[in-house]
Amino acid sequence: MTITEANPGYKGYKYVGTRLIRPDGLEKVTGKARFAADLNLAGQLHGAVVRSPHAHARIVSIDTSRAEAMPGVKSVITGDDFPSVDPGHRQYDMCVNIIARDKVFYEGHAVAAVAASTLEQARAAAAAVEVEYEALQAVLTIDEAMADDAPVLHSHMLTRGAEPPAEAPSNVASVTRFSGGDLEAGFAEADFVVEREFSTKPVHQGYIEPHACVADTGQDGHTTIWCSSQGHFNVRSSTATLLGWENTRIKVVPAEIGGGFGGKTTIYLEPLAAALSSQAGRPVKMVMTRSEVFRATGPAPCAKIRVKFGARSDGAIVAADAHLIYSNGAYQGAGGMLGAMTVFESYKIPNFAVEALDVVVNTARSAAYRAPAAPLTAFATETVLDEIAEELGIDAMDLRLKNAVKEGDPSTMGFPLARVGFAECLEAIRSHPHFSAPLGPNQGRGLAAGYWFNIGESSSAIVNLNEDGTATVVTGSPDIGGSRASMALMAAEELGIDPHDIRPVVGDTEAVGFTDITEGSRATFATGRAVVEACRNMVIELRGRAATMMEAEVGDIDWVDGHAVYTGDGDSEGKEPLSLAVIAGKAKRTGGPLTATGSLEAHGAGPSFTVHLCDVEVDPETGVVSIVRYTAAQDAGTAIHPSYVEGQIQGGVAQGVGWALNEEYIYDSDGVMENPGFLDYRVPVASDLPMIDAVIVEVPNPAHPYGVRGVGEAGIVPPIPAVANAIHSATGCRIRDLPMSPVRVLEAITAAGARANGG
Amino acid sequence: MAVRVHLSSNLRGPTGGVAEIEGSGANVGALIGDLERQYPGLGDALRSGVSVVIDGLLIAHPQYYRLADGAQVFFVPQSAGG
Amino acid sequence: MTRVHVTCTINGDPAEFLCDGGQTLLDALRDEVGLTGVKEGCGTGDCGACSVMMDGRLLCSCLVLAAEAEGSDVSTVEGMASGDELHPLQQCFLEGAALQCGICTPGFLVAAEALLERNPDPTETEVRYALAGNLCRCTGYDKIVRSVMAAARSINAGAGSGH
Amino acid sequence: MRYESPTTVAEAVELLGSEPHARVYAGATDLIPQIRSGRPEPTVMVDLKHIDRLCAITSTAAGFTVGAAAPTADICADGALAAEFPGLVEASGLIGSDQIQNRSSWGGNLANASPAADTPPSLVANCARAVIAGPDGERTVLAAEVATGPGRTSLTPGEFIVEFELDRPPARTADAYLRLTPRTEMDIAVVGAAVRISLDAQGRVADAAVALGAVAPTVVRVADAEAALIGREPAGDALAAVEAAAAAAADPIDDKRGTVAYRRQVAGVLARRAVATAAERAAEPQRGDRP
Repeated sequence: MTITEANPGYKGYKYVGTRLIRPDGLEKVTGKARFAADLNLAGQLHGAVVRSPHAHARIVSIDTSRAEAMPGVKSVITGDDFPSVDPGHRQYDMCVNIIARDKVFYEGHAVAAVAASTLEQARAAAAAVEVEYEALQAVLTIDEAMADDAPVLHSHMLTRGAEPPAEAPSNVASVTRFSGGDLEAGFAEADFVVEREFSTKPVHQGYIEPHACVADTGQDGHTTIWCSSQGHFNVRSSTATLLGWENTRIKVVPAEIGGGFGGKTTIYLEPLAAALSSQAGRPVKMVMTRSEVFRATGPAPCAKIRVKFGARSDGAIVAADAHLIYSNGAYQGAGGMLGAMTVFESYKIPNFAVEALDVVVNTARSAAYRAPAAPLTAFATETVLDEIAEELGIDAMDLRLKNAVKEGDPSTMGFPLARVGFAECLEAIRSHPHFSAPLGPNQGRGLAAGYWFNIGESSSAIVNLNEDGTATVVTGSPDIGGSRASMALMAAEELGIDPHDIRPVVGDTEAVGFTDITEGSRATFATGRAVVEACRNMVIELRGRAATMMEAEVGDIDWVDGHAVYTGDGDSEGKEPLSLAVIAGKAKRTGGPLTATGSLEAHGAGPSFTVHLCDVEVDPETGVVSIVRYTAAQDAGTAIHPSYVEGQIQGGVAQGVGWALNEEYIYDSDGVMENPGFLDYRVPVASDLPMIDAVIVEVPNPAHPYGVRGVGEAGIVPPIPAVANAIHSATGCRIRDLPMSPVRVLEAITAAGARANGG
Repeated sequence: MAVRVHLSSNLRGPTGGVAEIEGSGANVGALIGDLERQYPGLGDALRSGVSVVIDGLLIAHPQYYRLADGAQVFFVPQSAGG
Repeated sequence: MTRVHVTCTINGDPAEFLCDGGQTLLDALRDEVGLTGVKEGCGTGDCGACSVMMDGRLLCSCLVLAAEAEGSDVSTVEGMASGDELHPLQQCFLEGAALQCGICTPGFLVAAEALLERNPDPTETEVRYALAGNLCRCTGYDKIVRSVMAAARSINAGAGSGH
Repeated sequence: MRYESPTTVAEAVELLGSEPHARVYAGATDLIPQIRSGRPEPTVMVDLKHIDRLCAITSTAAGFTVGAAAPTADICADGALAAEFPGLVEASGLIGSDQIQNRSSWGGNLANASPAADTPPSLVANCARAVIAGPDGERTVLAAEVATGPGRTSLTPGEFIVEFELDRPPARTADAYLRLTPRTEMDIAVVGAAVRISLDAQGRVADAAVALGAVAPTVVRVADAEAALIGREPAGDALAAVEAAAAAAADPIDDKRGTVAYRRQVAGVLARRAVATAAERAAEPQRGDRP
């Protein structure tokens, strides 16, 4: 189902908006696609990582002699094999996260690595590396981190943004404050004020492909790394930083990526593999086990959130105050900052204040996860809005429509919003049959909205025309959700040739210009713009070649539907339209190969709004929640490939539902993760979900030639509050702590029953 | 170029809480230099981790972005994504 | 270390490989035979990415010792298409956009094929439960389930017209 | 590590007795992950799945004999078994995914001695017997006597379960199994409840077995629930009594999968529901026709 705003250009598109079979699909359904762990090089060694059994400890000594003497072992490295890094360095956290130096900060923290002829030998040698630790008290929760007598993880950590400036180190990495209007006056104006607290647990991105790479250092020191990442240029620079190498000493070749969701925007193994390969003079392959993925790679931050809203009896939100504390794991992170930027962003609130803290604890360093921080702030805001609607007797949809931000309204950060499609998404849900469908016994319905700002950043593209009239489009964006298909469609639209005649590929760091990470829902927006620019440059070239062939002036040649068309006033004899294929076939005779580039820093990423509607059924005796119906409307700007827009929405919903109901990191009292596997870290399985009706709303982004807004992230924002509001609708219970597992839901139902009986 | 500068509320320390100020510069880098002269400390605050929004366009790395006379420049924290 | 010599049939062809006694069928298929379409997502039988058929049974190859394959008939995603012609499931996955990153796709295809052999006309619920052993983190399963049902229809229509 | 696939029980006994670190290899759905996670590797894996007796499902006049290594997928596909023991077959169908079902077995599920295993409560409720082979020959014990604690069994070194014997149930008898998991599939029971009910001609409970899983180190028979049912209609107060008795009999722990309070409360709920389902099934007309 697609709802399109009146947009004169849209209907004119020939290829944009069609459901092309993805160009990389055939390899993926036949098992031929090469993911990172699928590459094997001749003479390759296997690496294994020595990981800390302690959540917090000082490394007293590391003795690698026994490991080095073991059969098959070619290289053993520790933090001492890498250049020292200053805490003030921009990438300090990443560097010491990849291999610990003086201290370990979480169970699973890498302290050494081994390369040996076989994986079994490498693992055996890793087990033989003797590390002496002085165990320190582990700080596992936000409350523990902020206690007055809390052990300080990082002696250099002074709270950024503190007023007055912090003088003593603490576990609070930063403070962010936003405000607008007059909070006190706003609350004074309110007829109803509600204040609530929320808490969540760390969750993992849960990509099915574990991190993997192969590094091969040649005799000249030049190193090639094949790996799965969301950004191979970032892998190159990060690896170089850690090793103290020049960037250009490394080439990174992107393998197919088996899911990332933000978790593969940072790196873990590549510098270790490069260092081992450099020492051993052999290629080194490293693949994480699932347990390593859970214990040592990026969970999303967890948070404690307190929000206070004031509303007038007519439903206008007049004041809001939020206090957010995000735990980012062992190093500073941006959870709180991003939470502060999203908590009130969906609604026009004249008087507001946000204070957000980012704290560190002895758990794995958090990484980005799809709309980082926003699902948690939405959990708070959207469930409290539901309560306000209930209290004031206003329909939850009407309350949101009344307060929804629109073009020109000030963002939390002050600037006026460009054209956004929030109201359109709300209306799309209101007019959907789901909105008024009857509910069965023990069922409830929840509504929630979400917002994500999306980013632009740098992208590069190259278009090469082949002599048969087909095109190769090379970009630097790893394809994490079908972006090659959308690149082919945009290029086809620009060049006027069939998208099947376009082969989109992801180039390595030496084959295409610098391109930032595929993150922030930016690939189709920013890299798409680079492709469009490259194609437009190609069309200029094609017109010139056609002018040569027609003996005409280039200004008299237009590009129409894949053909150079003479439009001049002169004699049109011998100036019949020339197809791209004909021009490409004669390229040698008209000036040489046809190639064009597009490189840009993409400004104007447009935010994506989304509104979800969820029906649940709750077993009142066991607390088990079943998702029985789900509809999600999201503003895609323009859907270049509707199937993959729907896929992004549906995937976001599934992840959000998992986060809402059952996903959580469980630690024992020493900070050891108790559920580092897919059996007890419960991502939703097929039978846990219904069909997810994805409604694409299209309010074009003026900053993109086809109106694209990124769609990758916003979909994960509303599910948690949508589920929470649906559980309330079914049971009367408000649950404000994640996950809303059967245990927690039954506790709430039982407590409510006791209150009812007692009263 | 004389422009109107809007600071997101987390960036107003050096201005003593003032949200809207005047500045000038041919591009955003020059503007930041001018603002630093007016409000010591503000330059540092605006040089890292900060994006601007001009005419509705979010610009992540704005140093050389050219300013038109009378432009409205909003300094905001840099966003990220997953 | 003495390696075990295994003789079996893989995707219809006679095959031989050497493996260690403790090596799993997953590792042997990937590292000894070169069938890297079989993926490891967890190594504990919880994600289904390594699904293969062995003697007519759908298995997680990470939970099977390679030595056990002696004399058996193994099939993987690499054997699904016949020549140039994709299996209807593969075709429907492509047309239905049932894959995003694609790492889970081989396991889903093999498991779905096993399902349709057992139950040629499954309901949505039957598809969801039959594929519950295969994790997908990208798609929310919607398009996978639809594509499996579309493939069932396509196969049944083909069977009807052919006879 | 060596892999052996004997074809007779005697050969398997011989192989298991030949080396101290020999291990039984059946479905291996727990064994292989354990080895991968660093547990010591056995020196020899003795695959029992090539022994016909261990994989056979046989119906006799007296009842059923089910090989200890018969895949639960085969058990679920056996219509005759499902007709007589619907609950036990349901429990068998809940272990992991279809992929796991092609490997998992009653023998493995019981000998693994996980308190949360799905089939042991139903085996206990149906008074299944386990035939065990070992260096001293074969012996037969109640399935209830095999697991003695988490990961511990009464099997002595070199012994393994060959098959299970189930007596054909009397008339108007049926069983049921319910379990609670946060996910619909691919999960470990937080609580499991198996019930077998025999009704008399008047629809009152003549015999009852109520067994709980995942709420104690081993399967718990809830004698008070059984007593509360005998002689009464399986409804109303009797069901309430079952719920209370099951909750009281549960002796669970707090762990990553659930809390003590939750497991107690839900043990009662599931026991009550399982009694209702088993009784409904027992009252089905076709079950009254039996001799």
